[in-house]
Amino acid sequence: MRLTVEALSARRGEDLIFKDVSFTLSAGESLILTGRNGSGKSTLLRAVAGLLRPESGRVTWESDGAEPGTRASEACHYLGHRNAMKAELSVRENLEFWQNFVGDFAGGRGMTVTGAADAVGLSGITHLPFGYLSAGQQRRMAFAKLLVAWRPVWILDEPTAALDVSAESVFTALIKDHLGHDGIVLAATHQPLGLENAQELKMTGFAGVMESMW
Amino acid sequence: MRLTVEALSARRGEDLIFKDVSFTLSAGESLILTGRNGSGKSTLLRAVAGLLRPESGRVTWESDGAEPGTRASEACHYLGHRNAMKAELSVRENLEFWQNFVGDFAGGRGMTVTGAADAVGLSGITHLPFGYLSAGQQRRMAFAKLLVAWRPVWILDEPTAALDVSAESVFTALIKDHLGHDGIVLAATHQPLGLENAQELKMTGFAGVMESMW
Amino acid sequence: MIALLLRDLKLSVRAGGGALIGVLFFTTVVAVIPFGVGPDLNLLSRIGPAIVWIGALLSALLGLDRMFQTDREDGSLDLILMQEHPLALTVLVKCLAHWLGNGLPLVIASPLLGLFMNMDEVAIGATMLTLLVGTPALTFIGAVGAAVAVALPRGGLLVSILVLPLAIPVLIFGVSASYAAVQDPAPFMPPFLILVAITMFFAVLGPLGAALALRNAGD
Amino acid sequence: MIALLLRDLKLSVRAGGGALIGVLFFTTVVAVIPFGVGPDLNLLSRIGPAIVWIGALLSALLGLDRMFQTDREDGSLDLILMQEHPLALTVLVKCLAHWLGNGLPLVIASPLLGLFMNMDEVAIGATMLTLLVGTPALTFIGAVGAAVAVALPRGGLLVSILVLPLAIPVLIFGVSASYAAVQDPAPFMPPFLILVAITMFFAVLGPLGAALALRNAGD
Amino acid sequence: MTKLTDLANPTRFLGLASRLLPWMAGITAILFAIGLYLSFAGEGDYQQGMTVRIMYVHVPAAWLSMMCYSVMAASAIGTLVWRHPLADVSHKAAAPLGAAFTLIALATGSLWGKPMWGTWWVWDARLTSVFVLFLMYLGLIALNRAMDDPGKAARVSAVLILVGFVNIPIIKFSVDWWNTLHQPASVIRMGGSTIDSTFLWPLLIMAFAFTMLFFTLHIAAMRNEIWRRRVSAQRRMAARMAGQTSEKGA
Amino acid sequence: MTHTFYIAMSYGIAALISLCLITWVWLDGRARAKELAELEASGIRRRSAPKPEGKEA
Ligand code: HEM
Ligand SMILES: Nc1ncnc2c1ncn2[C@@H]1O[C@H](COP(=O)(O)OP(=O)(O)OP(=O)(O)O)[C@@H](O)[C@H]1O
Ligand SMILES: Nc1ncnc2c1ncn2[C@@H]1O[C@H](COP(=O)(O)OP(=O)(O)OP(=O)(O)O)[C@@H](O)[C@H]1O
Ligand SMILES: [Mg+2]
Ligand SMILES: [Mg+2]
Repeated sequence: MRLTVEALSARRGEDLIFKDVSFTLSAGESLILTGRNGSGKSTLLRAVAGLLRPESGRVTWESDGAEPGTRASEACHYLGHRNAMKAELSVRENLEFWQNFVGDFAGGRGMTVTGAADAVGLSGITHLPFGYLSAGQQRRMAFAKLLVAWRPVWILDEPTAALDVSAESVFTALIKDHLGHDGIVLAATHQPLGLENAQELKMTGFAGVMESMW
Repeated sequence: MRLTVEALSARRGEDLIFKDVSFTLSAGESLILTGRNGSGKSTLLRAVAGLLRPESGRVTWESDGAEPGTRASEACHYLGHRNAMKAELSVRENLEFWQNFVGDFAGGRGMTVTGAADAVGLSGITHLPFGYLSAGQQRRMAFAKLLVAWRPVWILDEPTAALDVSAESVFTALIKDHLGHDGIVLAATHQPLGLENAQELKMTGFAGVMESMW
Repeated sequence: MIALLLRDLKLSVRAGGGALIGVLFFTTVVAVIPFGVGPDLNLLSRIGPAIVWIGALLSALLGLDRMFQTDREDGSLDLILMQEHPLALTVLVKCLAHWLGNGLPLVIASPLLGLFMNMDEVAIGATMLTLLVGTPALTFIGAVGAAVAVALPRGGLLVSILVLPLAIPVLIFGVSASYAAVQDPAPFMPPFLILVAITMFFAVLGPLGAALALRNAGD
Repeated sequence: MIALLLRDLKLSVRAGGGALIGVLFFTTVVAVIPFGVGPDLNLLSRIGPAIVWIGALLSALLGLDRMFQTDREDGSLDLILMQEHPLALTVLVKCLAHWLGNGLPLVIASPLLGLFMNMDEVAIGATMLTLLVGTPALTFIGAVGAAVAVALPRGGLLVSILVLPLAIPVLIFGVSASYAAVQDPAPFMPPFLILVAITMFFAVLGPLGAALALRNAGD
Repeated sequence: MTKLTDLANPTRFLGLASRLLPWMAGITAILFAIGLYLSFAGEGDYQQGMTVRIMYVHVPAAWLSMMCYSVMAASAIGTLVWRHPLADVSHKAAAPLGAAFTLIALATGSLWGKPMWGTWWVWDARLTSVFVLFLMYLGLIALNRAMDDPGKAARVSAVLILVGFVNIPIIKFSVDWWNTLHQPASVIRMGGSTIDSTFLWPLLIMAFAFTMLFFTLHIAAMRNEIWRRRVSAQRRMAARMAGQTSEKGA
Repeated sequence: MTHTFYIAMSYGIAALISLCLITWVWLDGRARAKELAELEASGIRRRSAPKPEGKEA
């Protein structure tokens, strides 16, 4: 099981945000992106998740069981700045939808909805519409999405934003647990997540203008 | 100059979130709300800002120059979880709009747009559409809104969410500066803001169902 | 207030709404009609005013329901509510901006569409005049609906039920005034004056109602 | 996939009120026409199918441009794009949900409106049948527009204009099939079959085009 | 011999364009001179009178309006499949040209319609589908303006161009599929041209002249667009460099 | 109206639109060329462009 990123560069508007980023993550490994606001952490994560067309380079996923043609993004869970939940639907409806729609990846099993809500410490309020929850509760429920369907790679963009201190440690435990089960974690964060052995990549932002093209 | 909150209670759905909260803040004083996710910090802030009709109690604003009928909310700046900026407009357009629409409150002067952007450390990108900024840059620009028009009271809901470390200290300095100029700050936060002499109020969430009403 | 007007105008021009787009949409809608009805020029000119009015109603409705929704979603509404400006005035300004961005261009484009529909000069003039007077009423009515929609977490449905019935009288008097201008026995003035009255009525009631709904919407 | 279908249906019932607003608008449009045409029952029944079709077209367009926009705003679209389901299939399912929520109610309401327009049974039946077959094509065409709108930072209506032209053939054949059913010399089948063919054509092209646009819109 | 891949390099394209443009402009001018002379020298049609002369501008403009769209569709494929920047530039530059030629076809068509059919405009299939084409050009221009990431704008408009391509066969065959007032094809059709050669020659030369005009303008507009992008890239670069030095200085 | 009128109008409109188009393309090109020249003069140039001395960068 290996996520390989080779010579990735990406652009925003006409600016190159980063250039020639390469790394490899195997089962149980994690990489933390740090850097100032606007240094391109989210951009890199989106490029790895296949949501942003990179300017050059590629992202590949290899694993024993996987068919050769699998896009890397299919092996990934992505938790972005936005929660990807519908304010009009109840938390349970939201989680059930993602559970069914995303489905488990070969080689693992997701939790039940109740179990996942429990794991993030909010088992009592799955009947409320998602829009009624507080900012931190929404973030926690968005994280619960990662638990209901199994994916080897978690791509997390500031997972602990808006969380209280106890929830932060719950999240760290969940992430460690995922790593312990041969998961891979790629996270951008401003607050230390408290992972041991995590590699770190410091983003610096702006890597040039694409002027040579013209 | 005094912001007085008397016996405030507020409800979400049919649950009372807090009951009989009272405090008084005079010029230069600050109050920090802490508490777990969903404990009612945002609810209290919205009630004080006049955005949520409280179940009981009231919020008043007194000051030498102010006319007697002034609603407390008119003396307040509110920075909520959402940034109140339009993704389609450039940062400058956004800030200029709030500067003109909100206007200065009697007794103070706001900064220029350029000055405010500079103060939050992002003077170079006011021409970009707000939607293009990174999460942290957006939050910073939302904070710059507080600077372009003067208000004695700042109501801040997790102002430092998504910020990098250097920006956090910039924010703390700005808040201290506001307090130093006889401002009042009421903030909810999970990360210590580093203010000396700040009062602290710990929210606990759920204060009972409105049974007595029936 | 002028800042708000300008901002909303800018947004409606930028956000793909606004002048050119609304008009293009309106044009396309009107262009589609002859396909349905067939190239019978006489018939076209007879149903012309009704079609132009329906096109205008549709274009006016597009996006109207989201008048406050976008402001709420990004948090701007909170700040707008906190200011000392009377809220009804703020709503009035927002309505004005919406009408300037979406309604007025339709009024200006209507003569061209009248030509497409083979209408004569009097009918075109009358339709344009009634549109000028009537479309603001649609905006004001829509504003109430939009404000209510903001208050209800799942309110969309209710709003349309609330708003469309109110819009029907506007449509009816607008269309009948346009027809009265060309058809001999019917006098133009009575329906036209009623239309003016409706618009003035809603110019007051709309912002007040919307402001009331917004104040009570708070969460 | 079924999960997606159910979710979108739920959302359209709960939030925007797809079903009812479309039907209400449709009714309004149809209710206004008699004003233009006057109480000439013959003429009414003659233009009936055309008017019902136009009303359906306009109602189908309401809200179609935001088909992917809401998913993008809350981040759901990102996750949808990442899955292994072929994207075109996902779009197809979303179209289906949209049609069930917005198109089907129109089809069901059309007989009532046919009665308003004084149409006879055959005409009503034919119109309903053509609507049933033709409205999905409108949804598929709209999906392309909606997908492109997602890419626009300032998206929106612009797109409906780009795709509305493509809807014109649907309208033409829908209306002409409805007429052919009642007018003697013209055979019903050829235009009806063309309509079927158009729908099937767009059922393929629409989702493929939309998927292509979504993949390329990424930011 | 220059290969296609060389051509596709912007710098090389600019070099080629600057060498070709004077020649093409000259040829266009000559062709227009001959064409205009022939079209006024010839006599009128027995049926349509002198107004047949309108044909010499109407028909070439109408053809061009469709050909321009086809060029854009080909470039759109280039954008989506090979992701080549020159393809982006090509369809962006062509849209205003297409709009202009379509406008000419519409205007001359109506001016011909008034004396021939007695009305400026009817909503028949041919006229409407051309009108739709005009709207699509306008929409594509607006789309390109509405987006500020040129790469994304190009990909998105490429998708729309390809989807909108269904309109081209509709325009071409509308006169055959629906019976309309408009003339059926008589020059370009299966089984040879049915038009009299006194009209055919001026028409063909005018068509050739219009085509050359289109290509000249297209290449010039592409060159302008490349320059525009070069300027904006260099400006950005300069702004960033200035920002970096001031940051270091502070 | 005479046929000559329609013919004149057709040729006139076609000429007008074509001329507008040609002037627009031409003026646009001149403006861009000027901008490029200005940038060049202020010492900003493409990294991949040849140096003034003719040496490859
Ligand atoms: C605004 C109105 C009109 C529009 C939009 C229009 C459009 C077109 C188009 C797109 C073509 C090219 C068709 C092809 O290549 O198959 C064309 C060709 C032609 N048009 Fe028109 N037309 C209009 C009015 C007229 C009128 C009034 C006449 C004459 C009575 C006319 C006569 C012709 C002729 C003779 C051809 C050449 C057909 C051929 O040889 O292929 N058009 N027109
Ligand atoms: N169209 C554009 N033109 C120029 N710059 C852009 C454009 N769009 C985005 N950017 C810039 O690209 C960068 C993207 O940053 P990104 O969102 O990846 O930052 P981040 O590291 O995630 O920051 P944060 O910690 O604030 O989330 C920002 O500096 C932003 O201003
Ligand atoms: N309609 C409702 N019915 C019941 N409970 C509700 C309703 N709406 C909101 N709530 C609850 O009210 C509380 C509101 O919390 P609030 O947003 O004030 O929390 P917070 O302290 O700001 O939390 P955070 O730190 O996560 O921002 C939450 O627990 C939420 O679940
Ligand atoms: Mg980020
Ligand atoms: Mg909160």
